[in-house]
Amino acid sequence: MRLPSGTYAQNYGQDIAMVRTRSHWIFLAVLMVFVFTIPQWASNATLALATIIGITIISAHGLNILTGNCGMVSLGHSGFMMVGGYTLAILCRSAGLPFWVALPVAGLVAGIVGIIFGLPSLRIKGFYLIMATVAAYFIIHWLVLQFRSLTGGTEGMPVPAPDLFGLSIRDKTIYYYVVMVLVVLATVVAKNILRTRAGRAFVAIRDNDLAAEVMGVNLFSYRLQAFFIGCVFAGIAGGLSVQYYSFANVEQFPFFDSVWLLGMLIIGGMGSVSGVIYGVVAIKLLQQLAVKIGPSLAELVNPQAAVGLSLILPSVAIILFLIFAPQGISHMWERFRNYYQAWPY
Amino acid sequence: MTFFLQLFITGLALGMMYALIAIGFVIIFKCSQAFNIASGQIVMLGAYLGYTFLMPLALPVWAAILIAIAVGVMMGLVIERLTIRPLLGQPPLPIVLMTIALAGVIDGVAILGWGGEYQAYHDRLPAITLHLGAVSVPPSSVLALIVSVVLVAILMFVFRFTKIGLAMRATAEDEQVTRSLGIRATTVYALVWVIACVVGIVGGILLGGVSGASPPLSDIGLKALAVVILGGLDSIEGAIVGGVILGILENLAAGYLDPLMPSGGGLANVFPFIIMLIVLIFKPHGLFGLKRIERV
Amino acid sequence: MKRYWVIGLVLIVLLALPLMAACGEEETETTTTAAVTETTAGATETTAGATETTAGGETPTTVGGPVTLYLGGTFALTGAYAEDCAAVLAGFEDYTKWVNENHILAPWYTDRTIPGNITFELLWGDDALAPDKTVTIYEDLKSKGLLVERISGTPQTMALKDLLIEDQIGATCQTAAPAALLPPGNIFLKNPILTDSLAGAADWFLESWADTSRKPRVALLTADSALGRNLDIPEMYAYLEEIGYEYVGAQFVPQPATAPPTTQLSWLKENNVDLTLGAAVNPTTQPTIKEAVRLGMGPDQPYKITFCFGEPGHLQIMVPDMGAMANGTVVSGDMCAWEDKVDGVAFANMLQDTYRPNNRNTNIMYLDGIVEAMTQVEALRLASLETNPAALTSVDVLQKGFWQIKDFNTGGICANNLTYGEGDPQGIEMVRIQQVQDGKIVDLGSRPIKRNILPAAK
Amino acid sequence: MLRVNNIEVSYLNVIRVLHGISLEVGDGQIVALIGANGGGKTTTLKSISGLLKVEQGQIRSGDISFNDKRIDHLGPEDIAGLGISQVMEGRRTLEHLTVEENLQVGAYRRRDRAAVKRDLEMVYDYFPRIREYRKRVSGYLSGGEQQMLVIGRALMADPRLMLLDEPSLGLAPMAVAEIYEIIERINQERDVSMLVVEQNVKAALSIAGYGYVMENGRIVLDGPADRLRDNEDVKEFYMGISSSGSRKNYREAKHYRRRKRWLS
Amino acid sequence: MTGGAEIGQGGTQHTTVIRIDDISLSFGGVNALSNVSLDVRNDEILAIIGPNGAGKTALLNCISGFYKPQKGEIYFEGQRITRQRPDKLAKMGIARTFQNIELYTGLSTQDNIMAARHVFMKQTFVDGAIYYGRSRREEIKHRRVVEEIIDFLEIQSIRKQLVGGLPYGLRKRVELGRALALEPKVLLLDEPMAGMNLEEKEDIARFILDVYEGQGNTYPDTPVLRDGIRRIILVEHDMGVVMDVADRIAVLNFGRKLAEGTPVEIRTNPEVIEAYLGKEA
Repeated sequence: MRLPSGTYAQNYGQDIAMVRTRSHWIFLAVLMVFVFTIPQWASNATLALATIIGITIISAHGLNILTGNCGMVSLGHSGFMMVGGYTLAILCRSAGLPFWVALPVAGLVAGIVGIIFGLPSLRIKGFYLIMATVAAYFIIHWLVLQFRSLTGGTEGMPVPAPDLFGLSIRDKTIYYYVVMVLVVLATVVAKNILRTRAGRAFVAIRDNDLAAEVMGVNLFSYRLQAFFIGCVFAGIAGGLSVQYYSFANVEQFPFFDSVWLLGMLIIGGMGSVSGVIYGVVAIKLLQQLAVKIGPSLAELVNPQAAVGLSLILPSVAIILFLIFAPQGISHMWERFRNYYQAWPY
Repeated sequence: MTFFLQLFITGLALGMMYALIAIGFVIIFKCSQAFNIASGQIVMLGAYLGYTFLMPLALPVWAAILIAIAVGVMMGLVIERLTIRPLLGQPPLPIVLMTIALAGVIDGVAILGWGGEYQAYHDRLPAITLHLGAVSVPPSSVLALIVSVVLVAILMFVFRFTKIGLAMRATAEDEQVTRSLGIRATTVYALVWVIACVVGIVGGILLGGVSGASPPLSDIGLKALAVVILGGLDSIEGAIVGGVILGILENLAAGYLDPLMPSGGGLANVFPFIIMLIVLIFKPHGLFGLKRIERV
Repeated sequence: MKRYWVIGLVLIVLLALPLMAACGEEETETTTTAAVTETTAGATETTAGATETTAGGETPTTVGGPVTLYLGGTFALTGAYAEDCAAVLAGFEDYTKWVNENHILAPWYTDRTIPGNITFELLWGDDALAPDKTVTIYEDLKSKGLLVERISGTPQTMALKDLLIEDQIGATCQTAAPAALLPPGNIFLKNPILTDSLAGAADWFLESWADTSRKPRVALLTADSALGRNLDIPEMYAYLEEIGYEYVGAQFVPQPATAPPTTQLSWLKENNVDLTLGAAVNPTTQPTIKEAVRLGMGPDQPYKITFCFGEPGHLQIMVPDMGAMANGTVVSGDMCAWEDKVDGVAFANMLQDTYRPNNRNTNIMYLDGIVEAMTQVEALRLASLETNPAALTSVDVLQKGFWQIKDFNTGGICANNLTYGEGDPQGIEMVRIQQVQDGKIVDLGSRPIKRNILPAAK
Repeated sequence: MLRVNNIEVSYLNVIRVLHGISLEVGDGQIVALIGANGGGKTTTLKSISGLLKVEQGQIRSGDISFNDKRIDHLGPEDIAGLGISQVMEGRRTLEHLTVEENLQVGAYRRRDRAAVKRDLEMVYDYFPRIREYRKRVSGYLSGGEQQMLVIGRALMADPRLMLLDEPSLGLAPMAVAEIYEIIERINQERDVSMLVVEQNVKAALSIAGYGYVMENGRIVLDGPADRLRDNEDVKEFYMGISSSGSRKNYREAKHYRRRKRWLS
Repeated sequence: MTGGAEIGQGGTQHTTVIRIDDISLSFGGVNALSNVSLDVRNDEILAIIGPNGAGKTALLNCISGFYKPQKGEIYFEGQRITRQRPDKLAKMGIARTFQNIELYTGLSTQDNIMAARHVFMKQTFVDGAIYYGRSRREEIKHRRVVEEIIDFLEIQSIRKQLVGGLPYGLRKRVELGRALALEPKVLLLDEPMAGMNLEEKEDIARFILDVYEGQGNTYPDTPVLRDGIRRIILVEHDMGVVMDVADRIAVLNFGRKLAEGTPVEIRTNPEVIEAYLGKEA
């Protein structure tokens, strides 16, 4: 990150602070106000979209740690979300645990499952690892259907509405706030993890696993840790999503969602925490655009135009980014800002 | 015993289908080190093309196949030019991501073009049924068998004995060297994509004759990836052997293990992935894949 | 430098697209906010204004003032049920046009008129079988003033179920999943749930079972999908055993069938199964039947076995696709056939002649669309008899509309007249059994449904 | 015949590698380009042969012409077609192909089968050792044999100019001598111009007629080979210990920066 | 087996730190190392020289744990380390650089060096995620060391730049800094001066000697800079550097140890001259 001139750090504590300049603070404050006032002025549909974007951001943070920072591309992320979702559903419904207890447990369970499927990462990487995560998704999917006494099989299972100090979280507005608080938390945690010991080890592994090993990074342990952290985020997102629909079903976590999550990272910028947010918003809005203009194309093409477009638009965006701006929006933004700060030079 | 044989033979036939799709993947990987995740989507598109040519247009089968090959050639060229060539020289990962996005585009196109509806053309392909004692082989599988044998023979011939085959093998070894010697690597890449698309589309027409055309058909591409992992990423022989092994195992599992499962099983859909995971852990380079030494 | 141009262009396009999307949304947003802020001024006539509940409640609208009521909901136009849903949508579209022109509920309901000041408009969105899209579409349509809803597949049903109860919105539904009825909510079914309809088929088969020396052996042969697996529950096995079957097991055909389901069929043969019950959609049924014929399995084949499927819609696609090859296949459900001489089919044909003479929709689910649209209109009509139509709320439509629909004649499209009520969302009483004979669909008569298979669905 | 005119090269638009390189190779001449690793010698060769574009490098300014035809915008395949053949660093044989197939790849663009056959014999005559292994997979050849094979492969394209990148790299001193002897023979008998990039300055200057010294992306010295051989700086910096005596001791290097002689 | 005291070449008492005992290594039939034995002692800079492909890097890779020799053993301070994982060895105190710079291209100079401090950090994710209290203090503590290393290597100006875009010479320095940050007991340098001009070579030589000697209280927070690393293994091509800097030289050729001894001995060894230096040398 380049800082504008006139910003000095007088001790190391200042130098490692997350927010450094006044404009940075203002920007953050405006963003927070915007995010937290959405329910006041937006329609229910916008609110629903914002909630879903929030949940996706949490999940994408996890994938970003795993893929963007540790370099292990996963196409099984929606499988791990499924684990979290079902864990929450089972805990809330069958064990009667409160939502607040079940949500972290959902994250942990997803993390542990992530570790199990991350085990092959000791021996394989790159494309082979992608394949292992594909296998993970389908195996999880199948297991969920198999243990129907626990999961309700294909029918899925309803989840009771949680109470928060007497307020029903089923209320979409309150739930939106819950999700957004978690999004902010997840963003801070993701950012912090990346600038400390574990995060540096992850990037070291991504950039140069041989050197990392020689420098004392335990590859095996850190790869599994990356899987664990990434999947904890996925599990929490899965739990939130299940709670949002008050229902758990395997079809809420389709395989292609993992692809979109990856696409969000590409568009936002692999490895960048703020990029995650840009990417998620961009793809979700593109999909929303497809749903919007789809019906008007229905007459011209066919009634399914919306679905076709909601596949084509984000995919084409991903392709264009891969070709023309492989470092994503966050990098473009950075360059624009550098240019702007250096203006008129 | 008949039951077992039936499962075995059907598995063999299914495996040939897998092998056909896997070959397309292997050719691309071998020559350009690119992983084509969209191979299933190409197959799915092939099935829809088969439907269009055979049902609404009611073309004879040979004409349909010929036009489909022409479409495959076009498609290969377009895909290579628009999506793969801009990434030339980059590490393999962006290309994987590119083909994933490509999968999304092809899925979308199929939905825009055919409405994502189920379309069948069961009775248009020739029905050759083989009877081996009490066991009968499904006609589509016999066709797949014939097509893949012919294809492999052609490919082997091209690879071994023609000039372009030499160029392909050379490019597979070292792109820079071959380019510096005046061989157009881009031509070779375009060619491998053309081959892969043609194989995929022809495979799709055959497959569509069995299952009909519908967007979820592209899932078979993921199963073919399991085949490729089992056989070894860069081995055509591996693709065939892996396909057959996986087809048989999948079928045996569905026949013998499914009834033992608490809720009905449905192992057929997940078995290739279980095998893939096992292979990845214990023998990541597959049965026939080359193992490359990593040097510091 | 060229590179930057391209990057810039991509950026502009990418920014522009979401902005366009946001603008599209903006319109409705501004209207809602406008309506809320200007309540005192008396909610000016925006397109949605009249139906906006908060605004409408305080607006003194004259009885004769023009009112727009909405119908529709979410449709899954992709995936396994794509064709079915597209046909349902066509039915909705045509019926809406017709009702606006004729102001009566149906040709056979000339007494049920719709006031001239009410116009109906169809609102819909394509959820692509994705529950998250279902929810956003639902919220979107609700904010536009939709007081009723319709749902396509099982996961979508489940995603909306609680919302519907909370918002007190009644919904019609094409699903046949048992889960829709557990516990009874606001989702109104007009066809029997899957277990019920296949139980009807099991009854039918048992009646014709002549061999007294042994019990008939039954197995589930079904699609490996949410719909198919809905059937595979212990209550179903128990019921089959109870009425005199020997239950053998279940086999799943991968969906889509990337290879003929030879394995599954061989397993049936190996276990001497006489009857299979299952839900299947076209991508799995057609290869299954075709392969069964090739293996010599079927009622008229060397190996005697009857295949029975519980999804009413797809027989109408299967028969044109397969012709006599599908002979002997039994489908239990409640939809009549295009060939049936009933008022409903005549009405449907008339609609198609009028609105789509050149591209007739031959899918049987077109009839379903008419029935669902009619049910929604009837609920709105009943409710507006009690309340000022401009001030209708979804609660009114649910309580004064849906719950009051009794003995509702669908023109013979459904097996019997539909009756709904509070806690009784399943309107159907009969299962219709149909069989393919000589490439034609033949009605084998109806049987009462068994509401006692699923404990909570009574 | 080859004229490189003030080229600047950068990778990925940011990393500048060459800062204005000019050099010339005359007809039938052997020119040596010497200098330390990472100095930009290989990049210079790749800019000439067009391989730079394959590696996301770019010529930012300046031009390259071959027989008075500009070639800096051409792709590597077209440049090869004009008769420029590059022997890349590190003996890059096509390992799974046989020796003869390797040589045939070299002649891929040529249509005249008879001439190709003749040249094949010619290559085997230059390198009798690889004739024995013609049906063997080239990955099993020894280092020296592989170097011969890649030179032979480049020769199969019937080039007018050969670009040799570190032909001595990693070879035993004996093998180096042999390779250089053959390079010189090829130059004389086939009238092929050569541009040799070398770290082994002694070997390179022994056959070259003219030499350029490169450092940090710049040409810092050039002249006829015999004059370079006698140059103090070249002796000191590139011929290693051979000119010991007046050499500085690294142990005595000071903490402050030392100014380089030839830039002053 | 323990590293016992031995009499060194110069007659002074040296302790063996690393003992390489008769190791052999081959890849697919090609012998990279055959029966190499070598001792690394206290208070010396040991240089390993030899032509390309002689097995110098392979030997280094064996010591740092990348390659597992098929035969023979390696001992570090008396402990057998032949089959240890590289990261364990790093924690035991063996740090190295690479021939072709292997930096973390996506991190800044400062973070590259900080990443090596990793082994000394005690924070867990939870600490890291909160970034307050313990983990913040720890970050700052290690940051001090990193800054001293940056200062020592004179790379202050590129502290926050991504290393991917740095010039070659600076990247080499960052890599050296990263190895130093591990506070190793033994430093392995694989061709630290490859591809450098004289000036840069002198700089690096100076840095190596400074590290060896220690800088005392100029760098109070970094023990390695304060006290020096008294065992350095240097794999190098440039004879001039090697002759000047090293205390002892081992010559490898075709995977075998050709000779071992002081620079003077090596320079006059006829075998070495024959195989490597060339006759005129």
